[in-house]
Amino acid sequence: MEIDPFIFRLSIFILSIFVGYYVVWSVTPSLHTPLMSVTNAISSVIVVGAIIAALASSSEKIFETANIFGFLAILLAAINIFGGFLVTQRMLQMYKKKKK
Amino acid sequence: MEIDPFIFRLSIFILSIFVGYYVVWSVTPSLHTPLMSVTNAISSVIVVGAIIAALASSSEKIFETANIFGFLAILLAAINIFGGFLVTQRMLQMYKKKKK
Amino acid sequence: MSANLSAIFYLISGILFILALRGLSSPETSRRGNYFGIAGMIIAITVTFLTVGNFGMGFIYVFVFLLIGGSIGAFIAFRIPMTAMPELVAGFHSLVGLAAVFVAISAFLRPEAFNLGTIGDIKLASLIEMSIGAAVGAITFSGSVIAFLKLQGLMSGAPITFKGQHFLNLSIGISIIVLIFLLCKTQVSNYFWLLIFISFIVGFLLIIPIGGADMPVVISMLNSYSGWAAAGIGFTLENSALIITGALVGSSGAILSYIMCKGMNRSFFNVILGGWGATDQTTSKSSKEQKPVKSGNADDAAFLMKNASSVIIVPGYGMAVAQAQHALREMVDALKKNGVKVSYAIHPVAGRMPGHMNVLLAEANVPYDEVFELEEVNNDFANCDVAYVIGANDVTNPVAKSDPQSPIYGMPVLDVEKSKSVLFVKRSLSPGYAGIDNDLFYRENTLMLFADAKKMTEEILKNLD
Amino acid sequence: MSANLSAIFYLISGILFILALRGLSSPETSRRGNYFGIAGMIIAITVTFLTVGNFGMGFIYVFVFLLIGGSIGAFIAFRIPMTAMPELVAGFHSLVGLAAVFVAISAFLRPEAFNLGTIGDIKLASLIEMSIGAAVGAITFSGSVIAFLKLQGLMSGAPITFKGQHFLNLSIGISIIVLIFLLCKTQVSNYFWLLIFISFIVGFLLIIPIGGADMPVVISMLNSYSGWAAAGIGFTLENSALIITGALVGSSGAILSYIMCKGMNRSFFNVILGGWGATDQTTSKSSKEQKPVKSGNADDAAFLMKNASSVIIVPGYGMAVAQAQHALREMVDALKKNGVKVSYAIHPVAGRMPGHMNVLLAEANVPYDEVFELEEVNNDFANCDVAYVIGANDVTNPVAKSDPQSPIYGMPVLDVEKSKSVLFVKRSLSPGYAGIDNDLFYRENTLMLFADAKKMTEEILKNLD
Ligand SMILES: NC(=O)c1ccc[n+]([C@@H]2O[C@H](COP(=O)([O-])OP(=O)(O)OC[C@H]3O[C@@H](n4cnc5c(N)ncnc54)[C@H](OP(=O)(O)O)[C@@H]3O)[C@@H](O)[C@H]2O)c1
Ligand SMILES: NC(=O)c1ccc[n+]([C@@H]2O[C@H](COP(=O)([O-])OP(=O)(O)OC[C@H]3O[C@@H](n4cnc5c(N)ncnc54)[C@H](OP(=O)(O)O)[C@@H]3O)[C@@H](O)[C@H]2O)c1
Repeated sequence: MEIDPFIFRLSIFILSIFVGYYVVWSVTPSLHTPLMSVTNAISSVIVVGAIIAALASSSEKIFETANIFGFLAILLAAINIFGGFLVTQRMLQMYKKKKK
Repeated sequence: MEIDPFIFRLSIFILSIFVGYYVVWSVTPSLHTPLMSVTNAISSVIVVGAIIAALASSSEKIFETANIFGFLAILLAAINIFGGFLVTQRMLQMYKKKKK
Repeated sequence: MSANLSAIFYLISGILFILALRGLSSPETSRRGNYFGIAGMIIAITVTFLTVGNFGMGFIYVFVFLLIGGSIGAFIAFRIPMTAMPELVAGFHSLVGLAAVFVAISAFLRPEAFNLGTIGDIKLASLIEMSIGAAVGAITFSGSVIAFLKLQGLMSGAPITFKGQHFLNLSIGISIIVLIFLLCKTQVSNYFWLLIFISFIVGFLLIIPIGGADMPVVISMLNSYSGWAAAGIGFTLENSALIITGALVGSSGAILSYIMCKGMNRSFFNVILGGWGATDQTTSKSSKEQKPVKSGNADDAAFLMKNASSVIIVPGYGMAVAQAQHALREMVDALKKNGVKVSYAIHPVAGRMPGHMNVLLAEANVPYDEVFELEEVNNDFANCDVAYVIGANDVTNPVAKSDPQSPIYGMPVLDVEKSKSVLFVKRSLSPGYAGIDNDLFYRENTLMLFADAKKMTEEILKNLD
Repeated sequence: MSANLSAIFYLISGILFILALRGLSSPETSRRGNYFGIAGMIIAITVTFLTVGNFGMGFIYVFVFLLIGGSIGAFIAFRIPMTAMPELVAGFHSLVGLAAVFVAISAFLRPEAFNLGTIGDIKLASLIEMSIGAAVGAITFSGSVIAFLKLQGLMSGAPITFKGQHFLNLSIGISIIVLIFLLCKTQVSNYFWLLIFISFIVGFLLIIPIGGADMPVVISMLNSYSGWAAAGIGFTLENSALIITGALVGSSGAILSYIMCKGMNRSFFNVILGGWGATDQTTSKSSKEQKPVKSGNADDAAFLMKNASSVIIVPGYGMAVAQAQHALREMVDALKKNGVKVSYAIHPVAGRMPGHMNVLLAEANVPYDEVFELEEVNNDFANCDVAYVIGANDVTNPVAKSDPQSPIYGMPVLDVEKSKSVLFVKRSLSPGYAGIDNDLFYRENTLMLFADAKKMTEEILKNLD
């Protein structure tokens, strides 16, 4: 009677699409540019895979081909993570209310 | 490295709360009464548990105590399911646009 | 049916339930939404049959019970008058609650059938989920029964309070937790029965101190509870359809309670701790009656409205009580034939339940695009000749805008006083739900029409021809 | 770290990402939202370290690479001018795409590390997910690079079309599917490399026929793709943070593309199949120039606005090109000191990217509660003395309301012509993005101010003192 974890992941995926749909539609239009940059940043959680790839060692050598691709992916993802969050922060910092 | 299915169910539960939050806020106020009756109807999916309870037979006898509770639960849930969906339908049928 | 396949179908059924609620975002899509809900339910039931796979006598009995219950439900659904929706919802809730209790009991008595272990050796997590499900279900049941009785008038709507109430509730609450703990430790079934029994009493005690008019908030709250109970049992049964639905229903009830409290300008705890509404209704009557009031009859009203170029109708709880919606529609039709522009203005908490007025107007065949919400219509009163306020009171009370001391201060209200003249149809000068006098009754441009809402509207109609 | 614990943390990190996007529903909550996002990322990375549990040399290298990448990212983030946001987003997308490809390659080369089987015997499902992730990632990469080059002006913005283009794309599409099929059947690695190579080419071929001005739609679309690629890899890695994020990003990109197409009144396919925009910009110029046009100078404009009681500013793409936002804010400050009521009106697709104008105005310290969206402000033009249209064109074009033949017919526009006088700051009579002549230039109540937006605004400012 065990259920395949894939089905659970599918459920999570589908429910997340619903959440994404609603969450994005509720973003105010004046923040659509920060939305683009922050989705950019969060989609770089792919760094998780990159770290696994970089640290996977079947042998003693650290820099096998698979690892090198992992390290390169870490580099790219890191640019995105830092760049994405920081540029978003910079933009959001600029949105100010009228001083009264 | 197997993940406990409970964690997946927890994920499903939490994501569903997000979905519920957004979906309910997007219901138009003029349909709040049908919303109450339809949530009534769908919360009767608990009938699923009632059916399992009713049909569970460790022995030959159909009507053991556990089964009886199952059958009673089926009865109650069925009132709710039919009653809830039909009264919702009846209400929704009444919402009409201006004839032009 | 394999566990994987049925899991997929339960997921589909959960998604169909989401789509059912999503449909309610507009009247056009709402009917399709309801069909999604029905489809989801059919899938869930069918899959359960196929998974259990026991097609003997028991199967036939299940069908019989489904049919009996279904017939009762269908009968109720077709016979219930639209004005009785709050009672109906309360009644149905009590059934869901009881069903949850019964399922929990079966699972406790026959854990093997649910894969939860064996009697006396039920998995800890399952036992906790099961007890919570049973307790919340029992509270939902007895609470809803009291709500139902209060709404039906079978029990006094007055809040029943006594000394030490909060202390009693607190100690019972603690005893429930202790019982669950003992049950998990010893697996002795008597603790389980005691738990259910005490939970029934809690539901009872929680609701009796709350005034009859506050019942809608209570019902939504119970709705929310029943959702969380269903989710709890969903974890026990490892069923995603139940988990998803539980979360949906739980959120829905919570949000509706929030909307109501917000619309009434009261905090949730103020409602739940009880004693408002019904008591005050009698207190504030005495001192005011001396102020001069202009009162008129159906003839005056008909004259005013016939010669108006635009009229806004403001229905309230009194319209529901008098069942005046059909008469009202006919009156509006007659006015329109006379070339008068008519629209309806609905306050978010007009009536006694969210969307109450909308359902009644829809029942009387009022097209929903003539019915406007507060924000859409509130600026139009300034350009309108007559506001016809039928059985509404609190939702027009300008004290909410002017007097910071008033209990409804800050609640949004309909600016009927801005229209050239205001007609108030009600039976007396007595206040509404909030128990506060309405200054508008004594204004220059107000004409009171003291009568039952339905009778008065019918008479006006006669005078219009 | 146990698999269960890390699964819970990945879930938390996914939820934090949801809250990050949720924060963007208002400027007040948006900064907190961004912190949620950062927290989610920190959790995901930390958990991954603890799960892998390899704290040797490799760990230090990982840190070094993270730091190098982070420094580059931070440097870019601080140096980039706000007007270059579209390019920046395109550039960052290309990196996500490439990272996805690299991860897929590693997983293919060392499947054991990811629990996917062994080389030459990778689980079928994983192989499919991996190939899809790699292919979509590669398309995202090369597509974003082209988009970046077109936006930067390093490559001609003109759509590059040739015969048989659609046929070529179709056959490549089919060959990708065939390759994935062969790969799954034989597990021969050359198919995998070929797949990635061809996908790079597809991204290239898909984007070159699209005009430079259509790039924002393309970027959003690629954003959506990169989300689905991330989700695909999330399935491979059995990681819920990635699955949740992928779904969020996928929806976000799709919705933004939809909003843009809707705002431009074009279908998504019309954009993707290419060749609009950039070409037409030159065609429709010729015949019109003979009509009489009233043109003025900074002095006239200053006089008009100083004596107005209310002014609405309508910024457009030209403001971004001229970087006129700071000058504009100063001009508005001067007007306010003169007692003029000023507000900003933003069309949903003003500029070249959703929210483009809002970011620029925010950069110039314009408070966001002085900035209004189309629906909020459109009725105010009728009561306004001067509409100051700075570098905007299409978003004011009344042909969208009057001429069913026009390509922008039906697109909502700002009713600037209803104000007493309209000032148009632009360098010539040439049309905007949509390539359609704007009738407003020739109207009685329009004054054209032919100049660069920034220079003109600065001159007006001088004349105001
Ligand atoms: N909608 C919700 O969800 C909800 C939930 C809970 C509480 N509430 C509360 O309910 C109130 C609703 O406001 P409301 O303006 O609709 O109602 P209201 O303020 O309660 O006033 C109803 C009025 O109708 C009159 N009435 C009763 N029966 C009548 C009949 N047969 N014919 C003519 N008039 C009749 C009553 O005056 P007479 O006795 O003089 O006739 C009463 O003043 C608000 O205070 C709101 O906070 C609403
Ligand atoms: N926002 C989005 O998401 C998005 C995405 C894709 C496409 N679009 C499209 O972009 C258009 C946006 O409308 P819009 O009104 O903002 O822009 P527009 O219609 O493209 O017009 C911009 C105007 O600015 C003028 N301009 C350019 N540089 C200037 C400078 N340095 N100083 C002064 N004026 C200058 C140009 O006229 P001169 O050459 O005569 O100076 C041009 O007519 C819409 O058609 C929309 O559909 C928007």
